[in-house]
Amino acid sequence: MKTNGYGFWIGSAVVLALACIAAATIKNEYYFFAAYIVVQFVVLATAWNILGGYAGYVNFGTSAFFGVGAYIAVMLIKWMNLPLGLQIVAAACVGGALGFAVGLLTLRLRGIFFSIATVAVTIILETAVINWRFVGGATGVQILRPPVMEPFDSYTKMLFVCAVILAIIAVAIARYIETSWIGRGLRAIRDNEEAAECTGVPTLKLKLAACAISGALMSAAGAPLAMYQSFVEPASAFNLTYSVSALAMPIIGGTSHWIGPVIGALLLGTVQQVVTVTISSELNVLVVGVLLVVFVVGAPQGIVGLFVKLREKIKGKNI
Amino acid sequence: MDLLLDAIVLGLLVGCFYAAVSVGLSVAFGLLDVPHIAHPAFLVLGAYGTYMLNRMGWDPILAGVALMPAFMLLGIAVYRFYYETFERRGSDAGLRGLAFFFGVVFIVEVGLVMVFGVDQRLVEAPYIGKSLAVGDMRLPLRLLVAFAMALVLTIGLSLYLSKTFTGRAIKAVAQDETALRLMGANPVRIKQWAFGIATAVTGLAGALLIIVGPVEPTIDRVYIGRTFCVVVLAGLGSMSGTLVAGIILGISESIVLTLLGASWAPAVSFGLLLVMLGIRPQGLFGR
Amino acid sequence: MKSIRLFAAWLSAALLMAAATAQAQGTSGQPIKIGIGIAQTGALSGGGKAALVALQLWVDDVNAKGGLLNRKVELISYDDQSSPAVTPGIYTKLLDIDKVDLLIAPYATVPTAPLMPLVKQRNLLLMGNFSFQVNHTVKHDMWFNNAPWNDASSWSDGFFSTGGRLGATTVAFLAADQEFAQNLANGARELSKKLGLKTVYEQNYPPSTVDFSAMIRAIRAAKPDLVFVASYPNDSAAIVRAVNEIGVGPSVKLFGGGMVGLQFTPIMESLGSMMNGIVNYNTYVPGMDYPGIKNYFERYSKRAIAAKVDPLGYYITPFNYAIGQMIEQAVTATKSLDHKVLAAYLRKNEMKTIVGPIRYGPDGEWASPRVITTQFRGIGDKNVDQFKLPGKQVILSPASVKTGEIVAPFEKARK
Amino acid sequence: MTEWSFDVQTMTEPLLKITSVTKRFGGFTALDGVNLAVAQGERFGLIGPNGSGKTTLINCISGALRNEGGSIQFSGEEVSKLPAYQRTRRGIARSFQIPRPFTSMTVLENLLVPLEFVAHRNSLLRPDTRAEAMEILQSISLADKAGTPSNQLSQVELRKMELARAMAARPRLLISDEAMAGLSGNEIDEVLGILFKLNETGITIIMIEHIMQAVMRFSQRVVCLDAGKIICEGTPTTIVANADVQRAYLGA
Repeated sequence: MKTNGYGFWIGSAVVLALACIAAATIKNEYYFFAAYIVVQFVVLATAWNILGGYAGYVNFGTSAFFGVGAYIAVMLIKWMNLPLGLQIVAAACVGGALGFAVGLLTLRLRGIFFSIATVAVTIILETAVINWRFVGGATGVQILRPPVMEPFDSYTKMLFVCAVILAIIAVAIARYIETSWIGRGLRAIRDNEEAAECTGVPTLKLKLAACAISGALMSAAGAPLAMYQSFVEPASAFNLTYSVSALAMPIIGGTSHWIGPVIGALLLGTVQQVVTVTISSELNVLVVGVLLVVFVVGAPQGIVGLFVKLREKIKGKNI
Repeated sequence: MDLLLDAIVLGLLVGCFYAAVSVGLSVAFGLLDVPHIAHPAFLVLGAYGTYMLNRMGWDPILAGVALMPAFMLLGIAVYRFYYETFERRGSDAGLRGLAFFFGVVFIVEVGLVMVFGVDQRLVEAPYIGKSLAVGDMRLPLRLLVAFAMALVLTIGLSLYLSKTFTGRAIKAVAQDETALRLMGANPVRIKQWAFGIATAVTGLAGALLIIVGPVEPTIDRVYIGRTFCVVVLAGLGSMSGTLVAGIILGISESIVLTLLGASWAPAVSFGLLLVMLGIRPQGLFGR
Repeated sequence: MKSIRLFAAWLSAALLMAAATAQAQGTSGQPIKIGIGIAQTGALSGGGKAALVALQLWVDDVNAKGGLLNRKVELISYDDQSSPAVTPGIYTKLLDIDKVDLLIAPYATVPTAPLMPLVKQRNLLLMGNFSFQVNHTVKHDMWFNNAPWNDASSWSDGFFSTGGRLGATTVAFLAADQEFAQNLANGARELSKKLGLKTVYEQNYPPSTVDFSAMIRAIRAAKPDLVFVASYPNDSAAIVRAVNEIGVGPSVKLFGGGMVGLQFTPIMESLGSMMNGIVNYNTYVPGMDYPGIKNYFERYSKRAIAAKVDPLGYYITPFNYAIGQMIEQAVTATKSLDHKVLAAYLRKNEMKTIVGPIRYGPDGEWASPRVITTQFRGIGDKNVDQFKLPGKQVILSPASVKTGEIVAPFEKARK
Repeated sequence: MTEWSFDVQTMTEPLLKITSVTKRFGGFTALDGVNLAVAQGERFGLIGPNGSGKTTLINCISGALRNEGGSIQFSGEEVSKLPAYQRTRRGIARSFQIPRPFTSMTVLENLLVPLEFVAHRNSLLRPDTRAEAMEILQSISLADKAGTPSNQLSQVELRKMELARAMAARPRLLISDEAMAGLSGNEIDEVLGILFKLNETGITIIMIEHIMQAVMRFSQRVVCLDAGKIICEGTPTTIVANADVQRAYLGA
């Protein structure tokens, strides 16, 4: 049953191995640049879903956490040139603390207030970074990449493998939460918070934990941006696009199962990458909007829900 | 001291403008509980409608008023659709409703870019570009017009909600839907009407948006935070609260700008919102 | 069963990433491909769209003449969405999949910056496109930026030298808290320090500012001689209006400097007479005569109107066309597509373009900057065609293209 | 199993002791100095007209609302400052007037929530909570619906599931908030039967009910609340005869 995790871990190991093999054999860097973005969205969508999908608290501030991650990395590079791994860990810690703090302030309230509060946090943090000259302020900051570490032959490939590892960690965490008592508690909160509390679920604690974990993963996903772009600037690091995508991907994929955000991110992320190099017009902004509306209206359980329905249909015919 | 007084007066004017662009949301979100994140996009839609009529020689305010019936219909259609697809199905209306309206935001933005291009648009009117001299102070006429319209809108809406039968029904539907149903009224129809009114008001507020400053298709994003800030600060669904909250936001931005520096203004006003959520989540005038 | 399904899910995920590697493409005998990622959506799309029209115009011109090295020229462009996160992917696609022969950088600084490590690492020639000091940290020797400025002060030099001649002693700064405006303002602050001006007012305002009345009022109260404004298009229009309503007071000799947007036709048209007297930076205004430029604008206008972009396009588009011309000149002269050879040629020779002759300095920026400082004069309302006339924007500096003298103070110039 | 075995000491004193509890909403006083004691193992009825404060009172007991004045002691411990989930863990369970199922879950999963968060929250080894949930469902003959999504249940099934969910939290005090509203005669009997059975296992039950017959049949002792105050207390027969109660129910 659900507790059987072998398939998942074998799958994860295979994905990681494939990523490494790809990095070793494929010369063409484009695929890594493009795939990095897609995998980064897997992390963001999975992180968003922990609070948004399981507990039903909509975070509009993915970009705040993401941007904080990127700027923590910038700070550490400028300050003492810490390596990428430590940047990610530090970003995760700060993101987690931020999630905890925002949660503490607003998670006691109805869900929509939390959403509005995350919008406010995004604006406040962006303003703070704009006013912080050490990390470049409004003009942004350019970063020189350190030489690439063995055994990689290009920095992008290293970032890609790094993102894949991060994605596996994120999905593993989400999967653990989903299948354990924590996930059940979060779902109870989403379905009916008062009833959850009265059946012994420590709602505030669980929400805080989910918010902190989700924030930590989002910030971790933002940390490698500094190296990926080798240039960070507040308007793009705190861009609303990240918030919208992180929300759209799980909804399109399906919020009830951990695979939903992964499918959503791989699908929407890949579509975005493909559209970027095929249709060069407003239409690529429209893709997200239209897909969002179509799925929300036509397939509320996302792609995962469609699959489940399909399976039930087939089963029904067999009987 | 002069500058401070000036800051307060201008903050008051801009604050009323903030209230005017938020009243529609105050009805849609505050009273009807619809997570109408596309409200600012509708605002921009109104601004572009005004721009079009203005090019044909219409006065922007008149154009805004002329847009109201069309926006009313748009609002009714949007609410009907929202109700059929989300509210009626029950669970998770919040999350999916939000996602839906987010989709609408993108569709409106892209639609505007395709029709009007990405450039900024302005309108022309006798009261734009002139100012009223009061002592040493000069008050831009366009802000005074916006100020007056904001008062008319909020007070009108507030009177409508408290004095007319339908208005009271709208307020009742916000408080106790089942009770209203028992009384023989159809809450869906009332909500639909209310959302229509909210959208019509938003259309007119869109005219104010383009009177006060230039508009481009994605300017709605700036107003997502601001309008929700005003509505929450006010206390959901309170019209007079919306006016006061708008003024508080306007004046605090203006004072911060004068005393601390403009670059911190957004952080201060949204910090205000966070603090408010932390200590008095029902808002200033909340139930 | 479950594990197999999970495995299958993961596998398909992995395959998606690695898919499509099999695609390969031949090159020889093909058209010369020039790749660019340029904003068609997002904040920079106004400029980006117009720039693309100009570049396409150049491609068509070249092909009408028989192409380059007897090969047709093909422009491959993608939308960078005004985002630095998108450009690295686009340019590696251009290089590794589309196998383009030459690269032109995206419009503006932000999307260009992430490309610098890439082109440096791969030793590629990159023709810059209105960016600012992106080569500052990377120091790539095959970077040639086509923008009439080099360092930060080159933008505001004309403004402050004019101010100095008018005997200014105090200055007020008003700048948007965004990338380009802050770069402009930084240069201006340096120059003002050099001139020994006293800063009496300084304000960085956030991008979402709705109304500028309070700031203009504060400036008026500070009674500066010069008011340097570094603003973005939306703000520029709002600031000009607020100035018109409130006035900046009789003390102000010069107002303007770095207002982005007062070069764009739709904004100029809608502001009309409100702009009179403002002294602002620009890149090109009618009256600057270079071989071929008149003919260029005639043809550009037709296409721009069809494409719903800036119908006059003075600010950006001739420079984009000029990028094409430089490529044309270098390729024709060296008969080569080798990036090193082309770069060497570009570094050594004077380029002849519709925006005049260009020479490059060692850092890949224009050796001698030519940002012009102009004053709006005699502008009427609701008239696009007036901006085609010389003399509506009088060039105050640099001396080589000067067309008139400053009218000061500001209030007087407005009449 | 130790958790709900009876404490000998508390047998003598009341399980729930409410002393001058007050609750205001703005200017409206919903509860005005309510005193109440419920003994261990008692079947206790709470009645009163609409808006008399019944639901407010049990919200204060279960922790959904915080009382402003007075104290609520459960099994000798002051609980009025504790969050709701802590009270549930101490043995106060409730059903809701309008059923609140966890709609995304099946009936069985609904029961797993209290089992995991209350009964086995400290177990390191995972006991078979599903088997335990099935047992509870069987005991109220809802086992055949175990796999049904809870949003597809009928009204009576929902009521029963709410009770089952409350039982899964292994309560010592079960508050049943109008669990029989909208049910038919047979269904009422069925639910009453479940409550009687529960009471026999030693669980104290507070029943809030509009259906007078049911309360009177079930309760050993009844309290009538009106306008936030207790107006009368006694056995079912004395309550029915009480003039104040009649006035509260029938009068203006």
